[in-house]
Amino acid sequence: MEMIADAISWCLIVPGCFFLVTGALGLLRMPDVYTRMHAASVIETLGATLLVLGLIVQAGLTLVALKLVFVLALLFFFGPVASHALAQAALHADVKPVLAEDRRSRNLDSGPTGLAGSKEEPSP
Amino acid sequence: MFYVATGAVLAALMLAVIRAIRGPTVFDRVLASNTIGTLAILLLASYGFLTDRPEFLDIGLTYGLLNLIGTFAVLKFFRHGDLAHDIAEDQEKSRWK
Amino acid sequence: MRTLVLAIALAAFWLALSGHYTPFLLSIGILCVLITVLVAQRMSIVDKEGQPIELFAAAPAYWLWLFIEIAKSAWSVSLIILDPRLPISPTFTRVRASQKTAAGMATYANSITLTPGTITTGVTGDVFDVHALVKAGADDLEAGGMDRRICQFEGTATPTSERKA
Amino acid sequence: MRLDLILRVGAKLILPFILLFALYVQFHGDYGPGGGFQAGVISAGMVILFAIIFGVRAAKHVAPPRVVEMMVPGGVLIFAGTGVVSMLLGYNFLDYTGFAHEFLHAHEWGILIVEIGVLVTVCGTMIAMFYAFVERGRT
Repeated sequence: MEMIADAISWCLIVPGCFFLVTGALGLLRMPDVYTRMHAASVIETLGATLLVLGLIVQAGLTLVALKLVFVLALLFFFGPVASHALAQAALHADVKPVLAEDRRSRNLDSGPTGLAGSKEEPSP
Repeated sequence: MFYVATGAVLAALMLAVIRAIRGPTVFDRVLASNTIGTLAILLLASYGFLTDRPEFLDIGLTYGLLNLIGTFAVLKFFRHGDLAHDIAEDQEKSRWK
Repeated sequence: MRTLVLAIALAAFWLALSGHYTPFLLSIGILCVLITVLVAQRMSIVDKEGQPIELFAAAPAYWLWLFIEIAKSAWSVSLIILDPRLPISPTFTRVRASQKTAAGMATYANSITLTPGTITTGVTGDVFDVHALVKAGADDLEAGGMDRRICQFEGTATPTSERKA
Repeated sequence: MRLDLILRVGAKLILPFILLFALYVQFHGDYGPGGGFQAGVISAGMVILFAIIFGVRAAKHVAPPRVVEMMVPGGVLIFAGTGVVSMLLGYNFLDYTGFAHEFLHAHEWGILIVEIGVLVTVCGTMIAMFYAFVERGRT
């Protein structure tokens, strides 16, 4: 029984570690802050999840496992909120993104608009 | 196995620290410090298992919460210049209500 | 009603954290839940957005789907990072969210951000500004598969154009 | 639409849980890491997060500066008052033995009250500092 749990943990933790290191490597390699955010989100989502799931398998059905679930929930609900705030602040501060294509002026007239949103020029 | 996890987290942590030191803009540094926070939670979790003291998870949760609040505070400071800035008031004045 | 749900959720949170079920700590727990609910009501954050109880039933299936999406896109982003040529083509785009509730829209925006390769950078009304690491990611979002999935999760299966801000 | 949607929904979801977590840390100091100081910092962090996202005006409505300023000496009073009460009961300052018949039980209660004093002071100080900091250079 313990061997099965160990095997499952290994299968979760090793890929988790792979994604952690890859994401951190991406943090170094990417050219600007927006693309780096994509690399960081690999760490925050898949890397962290796999690692924590592996630890949960090791913890078994205990309160420790529940606390690990809370850690995961914290990362999943508020990682994106923080990334969003960061991207917004960077755009606001006029940090120019490296872009291959800018489709922000894309026409969104797939239906009558109830809001001013699509009529505006793209935000800076 | 916990050694592997701890080692990988430490390696990732090191790379993130390099980004925090080099990061050309302040937002790169905030991003790096946010990532360091995430990795620190994972480090606390796996180190807690390594030493068989799961109370480390409480510290991890605390650290995660404070990391989140700190990130928001820093971002708001750099975006608006002061922390007292009232986003609600600002948006009522702006174009979309 | 929402207050009750919040109180139950908080009590469960306390029980899960505590791990020591002595009468003394349990009574303190009840007291703490009461304090927290009172403070939350004073902050007037107990409402449809803060406690989207309508979404709870559909959540597990949605999370499973989202996790598979995250795994797929994390894998492709990892491949890009490890590729020596670093084949990125960063793209800014805008997508329209057809969810009706604020909680549904926040779910959509956060799902976009959670999926590696795409980040919601701004919300204007019901239009999201999205930064994608590669053009293909932007194309996928514009196709609207995720939008439809979240509408289904939210219970508004037919995307409508009529919505309030 | 008031406020950024994502920040607003996220904050509404997490704020109650932060406060409950702070109280958990407060009352489980005997079993794990924790105690009055950490709990005070986390609960003050909750108010600060609220102020950052919903504006300082809203935060001052929830935690009025007058109350916050009363919390700082109030916590010290609880702390010192516990000590004085223990002296009045004929023991040393902050010697809790007099609070109940049983030694361990008395200490549990004594430490609990003192920790609440620490929580109130730390929380009040942090929020007061935050208010003072954000109002620097303003009228």
